[in-house]
Amino acid sequence: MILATPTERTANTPRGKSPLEGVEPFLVELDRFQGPLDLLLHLIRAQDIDIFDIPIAHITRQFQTAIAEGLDDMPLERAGEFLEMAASLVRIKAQLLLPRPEKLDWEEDPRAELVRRLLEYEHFQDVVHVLERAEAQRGRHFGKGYVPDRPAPEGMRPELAVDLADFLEAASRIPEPPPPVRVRAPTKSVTVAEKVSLVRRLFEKAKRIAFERLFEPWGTRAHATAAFLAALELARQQVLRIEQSKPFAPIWLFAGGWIAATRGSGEGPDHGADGSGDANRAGDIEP
Amino acid sequence: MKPEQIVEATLFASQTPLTTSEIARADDELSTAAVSDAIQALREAYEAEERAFQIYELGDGFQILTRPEFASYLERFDSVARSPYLSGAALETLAIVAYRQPIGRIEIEEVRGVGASSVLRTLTDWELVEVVGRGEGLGRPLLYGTTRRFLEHFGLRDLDELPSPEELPVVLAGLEEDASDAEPDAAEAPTEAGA
Amino acid sequence: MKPEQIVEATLFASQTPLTTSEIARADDELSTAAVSDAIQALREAYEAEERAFQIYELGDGFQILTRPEFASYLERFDSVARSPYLSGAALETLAIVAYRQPIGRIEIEEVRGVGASSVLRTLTDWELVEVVGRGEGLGRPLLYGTTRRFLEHFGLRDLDELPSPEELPVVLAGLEEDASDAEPDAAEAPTEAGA
Repeated sequence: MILATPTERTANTPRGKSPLEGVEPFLVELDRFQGPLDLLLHLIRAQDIDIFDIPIAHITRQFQTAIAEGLDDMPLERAGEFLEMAASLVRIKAQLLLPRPEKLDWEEDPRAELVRRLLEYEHFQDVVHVLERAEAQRGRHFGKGYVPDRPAPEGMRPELAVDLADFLEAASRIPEPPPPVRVRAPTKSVTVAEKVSLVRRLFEKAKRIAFERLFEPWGTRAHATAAFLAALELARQQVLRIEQSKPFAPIWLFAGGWIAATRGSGEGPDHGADGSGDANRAGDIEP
Repeated sequence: MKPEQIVEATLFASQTPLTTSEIARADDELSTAAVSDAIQALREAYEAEERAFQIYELGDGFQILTRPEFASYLERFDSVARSPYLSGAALETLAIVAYRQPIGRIEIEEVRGVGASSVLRTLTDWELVEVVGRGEGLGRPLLYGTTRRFLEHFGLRDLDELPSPEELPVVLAGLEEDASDAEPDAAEAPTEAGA
Repeated sequence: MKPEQIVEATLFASQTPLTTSEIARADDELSTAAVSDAIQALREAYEAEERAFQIYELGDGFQILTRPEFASYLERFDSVARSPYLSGAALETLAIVAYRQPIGRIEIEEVRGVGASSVLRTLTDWELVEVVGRGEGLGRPLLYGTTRRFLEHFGLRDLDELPSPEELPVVLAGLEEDASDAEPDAAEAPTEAGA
């Protein structure tokens, strides 16, 4: 709430004596304002100040007084926003004190940028009024309150109206990954069982898995060890077979054990009896 | 069944706006043109019969809503859901996004003079704004735009219904007059279908 | 306002069935007897005008519902018409998961700069992403990956079929060309059929 006395309303009077001297300072509830621009605009409009000729020294003082009370209770970020504005007001004030030509181009006026921002902000306040009004009018209309649930017929699920082009378009908006900054928490134990279940889940989606995928995202030795033990255990159980074409080449895990593979049939997906697996890359999961 | 009846049943059973092509899927024989005709016929019938509701156009869809003059009666009921009102910060941000889209967070913050990340997150979660692309420059900032839900929330058919910056003073002057009249303007927002 | 209109608006907008005395609270001048009369009058009007809805008595309350004979249209409508679409936020999140899986919520939020929990819930509901494990660190965050259904929906055999980030622009340009090619074809189709 701003308490404006008649004296304050004459803020735009000729210089010499500050209109605020000996007068109660402005009492402003900062919570009411969206931010520093809102407050500043309020101070200017409430006193009928010509926005193209803002008495900066005067307004700066009022602004500082207005925020002084509330700063302590404000979250840090919000306080920073008000302080930043206070600082730029002081900077403008200082610039105005520098010697300058009698007739100043508007462009060169230190206040120009602030005025531009204030006018722009005020423009959007007008838009806010339009939106508020539209929202209030829309709020006077009520939709159907109750609509019975009609579960979709069994087995029929509505199709998502999204195609591959939409997806790829979205993918192209994703920024490149930042350079990896690996800050790892102190190693936390990981169990072989967790890696076993990870392998089983991945096999639901792919016929082969790049081994490093089982531990690389976590980047710790414990995960690599657990993944290795899990792979060995699952190979023993004939759930998968491990292949590496030559030393240091990527290690691949294929769904289905050797028995399934050599039989060319069985529980697991069929990869062909040749066992190379590279012939059929369908369903791979690579790093 | 007459097309009007099928369209009416479909609109009646939905709590969100439906496009003509969505409605047309209720029956194989229903074309979108037939749906449009049916909506027009229903609108005239509701008008003639003085129904308490009407078909309104929101975004690119249609929805049956009560007429605004019944709001005061309905507000007395707990069992009638009120549409939520947005905060000042949300409205300010939406105003900027609506007029400057596509726009990045930094530009929004420059206009508002305050941070916008948390309000953008809220607006995105409510599907009032969405990411529509990425800008040039450092970090390829996300660019935001308004959604279909935005139009629905404000009872708009499309963004063109918002006044242009030049029209704004005229519209605002009109709003003040309306407010002093205190007489609810029946036919304004949302747009009556076919109007 | 006529009593029938007030009763109609109230029944339409209420989320629960209302008794005559509850409806009467809408207006100080409305008696329960007047409400009963209005309900009767509305029923007859809906019958005469062949509206697709009617007022039904449920327990001791009243509610407007679509007539049962339209159930088959509505069922059909539900199964095909709700063509739900994913928001830009959801698609982006899906893309991040697809290309960087397994990935935690925090990492997704770091890439997008906005919260991802509600979007991840949507994607999980659609069975496009699922939890595939737990990461290291505080609270052992859930890690997400894409599902088999994700591959099916986008007609992919496996994740390798996704273009690499470098190939993306080329692939997208190709898709756009396809789309513009498709239009003249569609326009020609009727002529062919007539020939």
